[in-house]
Amino acid sequence: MSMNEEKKEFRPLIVAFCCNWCSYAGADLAGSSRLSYPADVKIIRVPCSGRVNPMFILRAFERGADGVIICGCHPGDCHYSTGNYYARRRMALLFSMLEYMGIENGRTRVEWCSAAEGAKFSKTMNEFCEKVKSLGENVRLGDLRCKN
Amino acid sequence: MKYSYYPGCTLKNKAQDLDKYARASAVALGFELEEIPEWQCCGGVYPLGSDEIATKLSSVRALNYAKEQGQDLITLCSACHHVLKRVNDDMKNVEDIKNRANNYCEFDEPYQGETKVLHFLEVIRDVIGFEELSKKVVNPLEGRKIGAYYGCLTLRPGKILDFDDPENPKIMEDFIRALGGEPVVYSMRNECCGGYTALKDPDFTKQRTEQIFDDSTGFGADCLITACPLCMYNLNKSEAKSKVPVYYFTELLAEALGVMEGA
Amino acid sequence: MTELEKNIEIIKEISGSDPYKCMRCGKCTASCPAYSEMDIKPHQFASYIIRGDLEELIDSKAAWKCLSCFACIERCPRDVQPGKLVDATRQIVARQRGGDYLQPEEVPELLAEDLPQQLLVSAFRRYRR
Amino acid sequence: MQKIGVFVCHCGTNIAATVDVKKVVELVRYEPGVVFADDYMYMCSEAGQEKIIEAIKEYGLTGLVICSCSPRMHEKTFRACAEKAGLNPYMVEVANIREQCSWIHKDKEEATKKAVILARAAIAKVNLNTPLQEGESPVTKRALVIGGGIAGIQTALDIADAGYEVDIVEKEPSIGGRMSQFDKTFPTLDCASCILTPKMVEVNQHPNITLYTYSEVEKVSGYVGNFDVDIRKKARSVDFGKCTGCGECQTKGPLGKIGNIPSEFDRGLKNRPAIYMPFAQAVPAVPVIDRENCTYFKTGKCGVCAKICPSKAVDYEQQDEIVTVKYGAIVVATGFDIINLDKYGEYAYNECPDVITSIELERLMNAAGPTGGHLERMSDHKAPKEIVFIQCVGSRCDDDKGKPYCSKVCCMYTAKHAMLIKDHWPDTNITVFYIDVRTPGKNFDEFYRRAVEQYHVNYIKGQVGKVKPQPDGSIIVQAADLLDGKQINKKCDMVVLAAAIEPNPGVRKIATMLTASIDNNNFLTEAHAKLRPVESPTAGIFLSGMAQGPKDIPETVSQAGAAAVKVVGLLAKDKLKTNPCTAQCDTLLCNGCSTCANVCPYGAITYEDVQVNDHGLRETRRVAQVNVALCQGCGACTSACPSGAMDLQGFSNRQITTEVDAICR
Repeated sequence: MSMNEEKKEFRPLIVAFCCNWCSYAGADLAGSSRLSYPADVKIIRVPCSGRVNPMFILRAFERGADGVIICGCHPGDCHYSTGNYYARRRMALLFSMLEYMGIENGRTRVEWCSAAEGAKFSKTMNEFCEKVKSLGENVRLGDLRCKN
Repeated sequence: MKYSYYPGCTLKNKAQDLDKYARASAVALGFELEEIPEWQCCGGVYPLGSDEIATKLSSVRALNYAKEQGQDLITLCSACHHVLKRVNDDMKNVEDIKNRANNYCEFDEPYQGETKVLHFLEVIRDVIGFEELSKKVVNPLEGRKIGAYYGCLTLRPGKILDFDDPENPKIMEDFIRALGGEPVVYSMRNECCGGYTALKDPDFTKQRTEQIFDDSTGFGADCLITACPLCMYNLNKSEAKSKVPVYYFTELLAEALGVMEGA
Repeated sequence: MTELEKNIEIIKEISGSDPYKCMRCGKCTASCPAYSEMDIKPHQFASYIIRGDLEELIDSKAAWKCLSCFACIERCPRDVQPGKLVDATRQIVARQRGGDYLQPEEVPELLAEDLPQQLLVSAFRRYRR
Repeated sequence: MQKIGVFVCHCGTNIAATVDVKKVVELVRYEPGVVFADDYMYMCSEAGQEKIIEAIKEYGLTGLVICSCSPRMHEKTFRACAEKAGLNPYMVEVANIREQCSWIHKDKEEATKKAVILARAAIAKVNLNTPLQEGESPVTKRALVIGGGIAGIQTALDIADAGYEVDIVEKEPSIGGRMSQFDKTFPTLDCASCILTPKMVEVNQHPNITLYTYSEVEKVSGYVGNFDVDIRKKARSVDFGKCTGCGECQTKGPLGKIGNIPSEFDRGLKNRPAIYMPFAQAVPAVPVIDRENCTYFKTGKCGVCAKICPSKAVDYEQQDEIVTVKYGAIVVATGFDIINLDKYGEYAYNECPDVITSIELERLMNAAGPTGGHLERMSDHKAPKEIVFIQCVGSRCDDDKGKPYCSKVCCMYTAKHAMLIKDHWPDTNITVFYIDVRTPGKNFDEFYRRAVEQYHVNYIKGQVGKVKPQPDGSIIVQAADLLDGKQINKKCDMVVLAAAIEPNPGVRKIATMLTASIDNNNFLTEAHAKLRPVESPTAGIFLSGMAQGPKDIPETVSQAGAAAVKVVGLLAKDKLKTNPCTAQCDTLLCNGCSTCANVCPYGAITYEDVQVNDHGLRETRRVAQVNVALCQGCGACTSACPSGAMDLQGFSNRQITTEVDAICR
């Protein structure tokens, strides 16, 4: 692919936080079932969706991420009983603040995905990539010093 | 309670009985049917092709009209009921059809399946209630063993029409019971009568209707009721030995409510 | 994607139904009230399409004998909804070939006195473009 | 600065076919901290591990990054390998370039690029890793088995025989489960109760087994080796110590033997009184009063059973009792039921009494069943002469009515039923409508062929469209013979439906209590589909029987044994190593606000007054303390902490932030 062509298509940078017990396992299942999703998604393993500190998400946007998705166990199925509930509430607040700051709601998402839902994981990632792609490059919270 | 009313082509012609007894009964039951002005024919069958738009527009216009009146939309004919409910479902849930139909129709605001489509029987079951209906019966149909003939269009596909359990319905049986009659349950009640093939394969529809009569009378039915003018036609044309009279459900309703004369 | 798969995509689009989901259980064919009239049975529609024998399907009379009673659609355990495949075949014939099954000229002699309008409208919808 | 070695695995062609491993090695070599990078065909193999150990020694590596399959697969392997070479096992990070890269991407350039980024993130993290020490926790040497069917019974017996104490909690009044309802078992036609009853008795008499019947698990807390479980013992209204199991109360009550409540055990084909034992061989042989249906409990009048009881065992005043017991391991053996057939009106199950399910047929053919083993129609008590079996009712469905999976046992039990009927009543005709006949298993296909060849059972390929009860009491089954191209209207006098199997509906609640994962069909998920099939991903929870997936009795028994071995393996240890990735409080930052303690699901956080030296300022402060024995490392406290004092070892704020940075670079 030449440089020119590369510029034509916008490829978003997406950070996915996946809990170790459900969604990371779901991602593994998507992999072993060969259910593809764009390479734009990069997964960070955390023990629980409740471990995802809002700081991490702000940091990702600051460093140029175009979308951030947090995946956890289904409500009621959290390996640690309640972590996903905290994540859900925390993220609802954070996302509305981010929207206020100009980061569209489409760039952030919380999704539940069990260890058995490889297909759902792949589908979610495909949809989320499409969405973020349609919103274009995220420029609103970029730290200008970190960009060329 | 006022409802928008979509009679459909057949009720204006060959199935006037279905229509007139419904209107008289509605008055007796305390609700009003306001016929939609300048309604257009629904087309009789729902176009299954997912890229069919034009053929769905007449239904969309009727649905939108009811929305503008802020009324639920009532139909009687099972074909209209089928088509209107399915087009309404498309307008609610199928993005492509919704967009294209709205682009074409240019309503003041886009129609998105807001109207609730009800079969006359659903109004009786869900709004009035069978218990209430039975209280209003003046000539109970005592001693009558009545088989409900559902046909296909009122019930299927069950997920979208949401009329009753498509394989084991009971709305018409409950209706018969409320009128004082005895419902006869038989397995052919939700099997097809042959439908429009009566035009080119009349022999085939005769086979079908014979099976329907054999089965229903075998269980003791002395008459059948239907909500469909086409079923009515095919059943009436039958040469079955077991043939019994067939009525529109509204006719028995008017009879039981004692409003036959005024209709 | 092969040429055949492309054609199948078109049918999938018209019908909104996926023939690959069929497991050949035959519940549609068991349910079909027009069984005796159909030269290609409902459950075979999926396999004809997958094999690419579209010509045979289009030339069959089965598509015109389907009653659109939706029994197969209601009962299909795989959500293939064979009735939709049958209708898609009918659409292809009506659209591409103009092979209408009913000509207006035929109508007067088929008319019966008490024939309901619903019948004529339905027949025109089903039999023609 | 760390000295990091990066090892990129080919995984045969699994990774190497889509990721240019050599390029990955080349590109990560100059990442900060990396002093060595190499690739190898199979990193997890002995030779691969040897390579790692050599490199650790030769280059004095202090951290490792393995670019390979999912850490859920081989993190343990590589940590052990590091330990062998004297490196702290928690100095290892795995970059998942197989499941999350090579297997899902097709474009080699793109996949290679992503693999490099994932490797960089792992390298950045390892730079901040610190050696962690595993702690120890004691093991309670007692196991809990939830469910007293054949799966639970076998698991409990195997654990008990190994010398450990085990409790069974069963929600019904008796153990025995589904198998106790069966007549015979395939493919050898053994009588089910003849092989099950002795096991039930053994359970009852085993010194190491305690039975909690008519009981339910109410609450579970704790973790592997140290679970605390609340068990609700529902009021039986019959005193265990006094009851002799004579059965007088059931037979001489107000309704005599008949009763007026549909018997659950006989699937509603027979009634039972409100005081009842589900079946004659019930264990324990102590009846219960079904309070919802008991006249005394409904109206305050009656009391006949109390008067009849010769040993004065009936006790209307009994209350539910909750006991709390400590366990080291828990086995879920909650079994199955068949699906509700309300959505399958076309088979006329609700309308016609002569359309029955296979479990009902089991009862009808059982000598102890409602008809004393005489096969008869429920409508007119005549013997059926023409019987139709319908397979896959609700199995293999992709609609919203049924289940997407094959229920696995129906093909075989239908062949069994057909043969048993032909054995007893040779003048019966039997037709089976099937979609596929699936008989993988030892002597299984032979068994099915015997039904066809010796017993002349008529197998027809084609799912039934509709079951039509007829005016004359017969039934017409409308189907198609797909192989012969014929529509068939088969007249018969009984229809048997092979209804799909589903996990016991109560299992979801139990899984939630245990935080054990469960799939879309409510089957419990295994820790690994192939290599850890009897373990839940949640440590200390094990799976046995149908709760994990459809299976027949021999498979259930083998799985029960396997689960028992895993439990025994756990209970045999005196101490368990605990996860060192626990929370830690920075006392200088903590302001003692209690937010963390409120979100901690394990009660692992307490507050203490400690002396701190904050840049020369000496004072006493109330700060959080983490009990590492209780902390499970979820990190809820870290995100809740308003002052940033809480951090999680192994997944620290800095580590995750640096991963974010590496990915976004």
